[in-house]
Amino acid sequence: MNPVLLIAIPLLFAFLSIMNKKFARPLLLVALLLDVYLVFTISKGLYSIGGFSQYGINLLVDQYSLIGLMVVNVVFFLTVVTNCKEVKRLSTVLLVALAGVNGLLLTNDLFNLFVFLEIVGISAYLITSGNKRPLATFNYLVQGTVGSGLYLLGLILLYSMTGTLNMALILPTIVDKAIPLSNLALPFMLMFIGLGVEAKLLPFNSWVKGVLQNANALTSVLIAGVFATTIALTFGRLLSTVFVLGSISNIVLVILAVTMLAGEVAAFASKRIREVLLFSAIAQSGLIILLFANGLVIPAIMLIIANIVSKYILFTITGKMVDGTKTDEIESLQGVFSKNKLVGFAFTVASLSVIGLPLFFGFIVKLNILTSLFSQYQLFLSALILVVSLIEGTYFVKLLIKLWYSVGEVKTFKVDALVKVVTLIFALGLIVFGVYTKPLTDSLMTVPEEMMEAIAERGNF
Amino acid sequence: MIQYASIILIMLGLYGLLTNRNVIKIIISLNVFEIGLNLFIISVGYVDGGLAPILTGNSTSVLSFVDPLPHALVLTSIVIGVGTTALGLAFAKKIYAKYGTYEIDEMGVE
Amino acid sequence: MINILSIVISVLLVILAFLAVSSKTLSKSIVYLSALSMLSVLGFVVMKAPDVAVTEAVIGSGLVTALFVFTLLSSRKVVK
Amino acid sequence: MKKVLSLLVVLALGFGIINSLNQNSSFPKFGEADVSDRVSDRYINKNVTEENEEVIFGEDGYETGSSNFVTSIVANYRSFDTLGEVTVLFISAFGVALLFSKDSKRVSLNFKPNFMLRVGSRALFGLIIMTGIYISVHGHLTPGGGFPGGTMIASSILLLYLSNDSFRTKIKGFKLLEGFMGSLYVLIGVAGIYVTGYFLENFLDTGVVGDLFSAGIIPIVYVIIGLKVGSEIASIIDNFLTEEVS
Repeated sequence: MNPVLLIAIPLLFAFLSIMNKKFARPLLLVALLLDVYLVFTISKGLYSIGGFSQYGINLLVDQYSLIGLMVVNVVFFLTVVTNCKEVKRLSTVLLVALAGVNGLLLTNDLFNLFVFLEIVGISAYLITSGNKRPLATFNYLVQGTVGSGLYLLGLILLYSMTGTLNMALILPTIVDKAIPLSNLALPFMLMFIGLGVEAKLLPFNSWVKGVLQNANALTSVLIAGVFATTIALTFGRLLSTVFVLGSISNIVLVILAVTMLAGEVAAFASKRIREVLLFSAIAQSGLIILLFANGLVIPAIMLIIANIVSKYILFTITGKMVDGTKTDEIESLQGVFSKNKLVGFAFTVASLSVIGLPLFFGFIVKLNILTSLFSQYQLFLSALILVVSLIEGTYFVKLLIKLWYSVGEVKTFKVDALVKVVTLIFALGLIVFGVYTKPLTDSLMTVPEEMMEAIAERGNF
Repeated sequence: MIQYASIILIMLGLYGLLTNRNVIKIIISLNVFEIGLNLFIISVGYVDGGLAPILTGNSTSVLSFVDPLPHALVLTSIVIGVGTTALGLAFAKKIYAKYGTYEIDEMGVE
Repeated sequence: MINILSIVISVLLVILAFLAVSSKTLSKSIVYLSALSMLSVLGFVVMKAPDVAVTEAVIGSGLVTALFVFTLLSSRKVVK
Repeated sequence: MKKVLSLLVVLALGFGIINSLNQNSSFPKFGEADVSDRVSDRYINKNVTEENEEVIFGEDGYETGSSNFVTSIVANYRSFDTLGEVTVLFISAFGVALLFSKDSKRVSLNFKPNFMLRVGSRALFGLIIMTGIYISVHGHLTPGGGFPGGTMIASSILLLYLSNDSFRTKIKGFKLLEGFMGSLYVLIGVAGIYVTGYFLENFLDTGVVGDLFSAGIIPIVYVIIGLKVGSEIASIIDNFLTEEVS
């Protein structure tokens, strides 16, 4: 099957859905089902749009984008299914967002990436507009627009030097023309900042708090789970196959390290459960980009998968919990899980996996990260990750103890059976993969090679 | 010369974004930023003495044209700019309906 | 000739951008923005980009200004 | 204080960018871009697969028959970007409608339209809408194309708003047009897959460079874009001209 259908079908349905509002939600579900089906049937390769080989726009399907597509589409589908009530007025926006997310993962063209970045960005502004805080969303919009503007500036500088927009051709052209690294520092820095806004990296992430602080389950899972994963994967592809960091790599590392530390410290200090998860998410995305910047593609993808699964569980349950109890102060939520044992179990598994305790998938991921870093002699970074994990462990354990052990009266909340089933399956998945990881590591083995193959073949067929 | 002016325009837009505390003024600064960006993109493809990229009369493609690709990119970016501006203004109207002012400082702590 | 024109345009662009960003009244700011956009059309023409010039003239200068004015119009009503 | 600080930061940043561009040996100076070194060279020669050949006005048999190179890029070589861009405008228009509540009335303008305004705007309405259509249709021959053309069509509707106090566009009709045109664009793309194997491939005869009926699907796509952009912008304007009933 042609992977362009992954983008074309949601778009077609989005255009159809505005003709009659009644059909919007069924169309969304059909499009999601079709996309999930398509993801598992498309075959690898480079697909041209319009038939202009390397001179037009191409879509690249390799192991990397295939894994990303599977994870993102499945989680997107489950998010919509488990939050069916909130979806109603946003159906068209979600259809466009689905197309944008798939486009970001598939595209092999720098400017096309910018267009999809805008599509995803605008749908994100609209998805977060439901939280009745227009100022926060406005802030997000302004920062997102400036970010993508800076990305565009970097892109055009790169184009003027290399004469191409094809991602697979940039690196070979740089080598061919022998462009010195110092000349590339400015465009790459601009593009890094531009994507950093969306990827929640530190000096550029003041939008996150306002937007996600009061978000419901749908919004927070979409923004912190689906969109964050997509942006991280896109960023990862750029960092590993297009960017030559060279002289700016030190600045980049400092930004990322500060992002991680500040995120964890803020999470540690926070008294609201959603803020804790939010700052933890910021720190995690810093870590993911850090791994990509160091060329550790396989651990980064493992972390991304672990992240989206645990983020789905944590944010869904928190969203339902806050809806039911009308509060997100940790103090007043004491002991909620003693009445909702199943949900509490899933939440606990997810948070323990984030910390990286043995028996859970997170442990395998952290172990993998540390061994890779040690083999590169990156002692400073390994120490940083250990410190960060320690802080993370402290506040998550503190949070779990508060949520399990009741003092006095206990608030209750109701959860749909569907949500229970899905979160439990995901939690069990985290345990199963924590014990038996072989299929995943096997399928990840070939990722770095395949990523480089596209460059070696110079975008030809 | 226009290239330098366009970079100054981008910087002025950023300066406006940093200093202005009025929602509408922020969107205006955003527009200044985008105009600067568009001018810069076009300037990258300019060739001294090049023709506008349209084949007319008895001209052929051997003549030197300016680079048409940045023009196509700018067309896209202008339209995207209108989209975000319209959305930003819609949010501004929402903000006004909620707080009764465009000044962020007068809205109080959220 | 083109050289002098481009220098004049550049200087005017910077002046207008500064006025648009730093002017105290909103309506003046909007007018400066519209003028800036119109001037950038001239810049596009000087740089041999007729397609972009037409689009910017219609969309950037016309439509965006109209949207700004409509926003101001509707908010003035609420105050009264 | 904050202003001075921001000014300093911005000045430093701008100086840094200009300085590093000046020292950058690979970045072409203004006016010295080397087009033959870029992908655009292939676009100008209308041939991406084989060696460069001269393109002559008034002859046929080229990859795209559009005499406006920008149009051939927008609607053919990089048509996928354009689809994305139309989607951006679509989702913005939808979002603007989503943000404003359903119960709304028209913003009252502070003047009564007099005779001159009414007659003049009706005369202009026809002129502008014709210019808009002309520009959309001739996008592959002359500067302009779907985006300005569509916006002109939308602005002629704005004129009707100004002249007639009770005028209210039929949003439902615009929604239908918008959705229909968008679907048509995607379907043309999907048709490309089944006719030639590539999404958005130009599967019609490209014709003679410079003819009105040439360039295969480019004029069709551009007219679709024009109508879609027009209806989207008209609905944005309509939403901006309504205010919430409190």
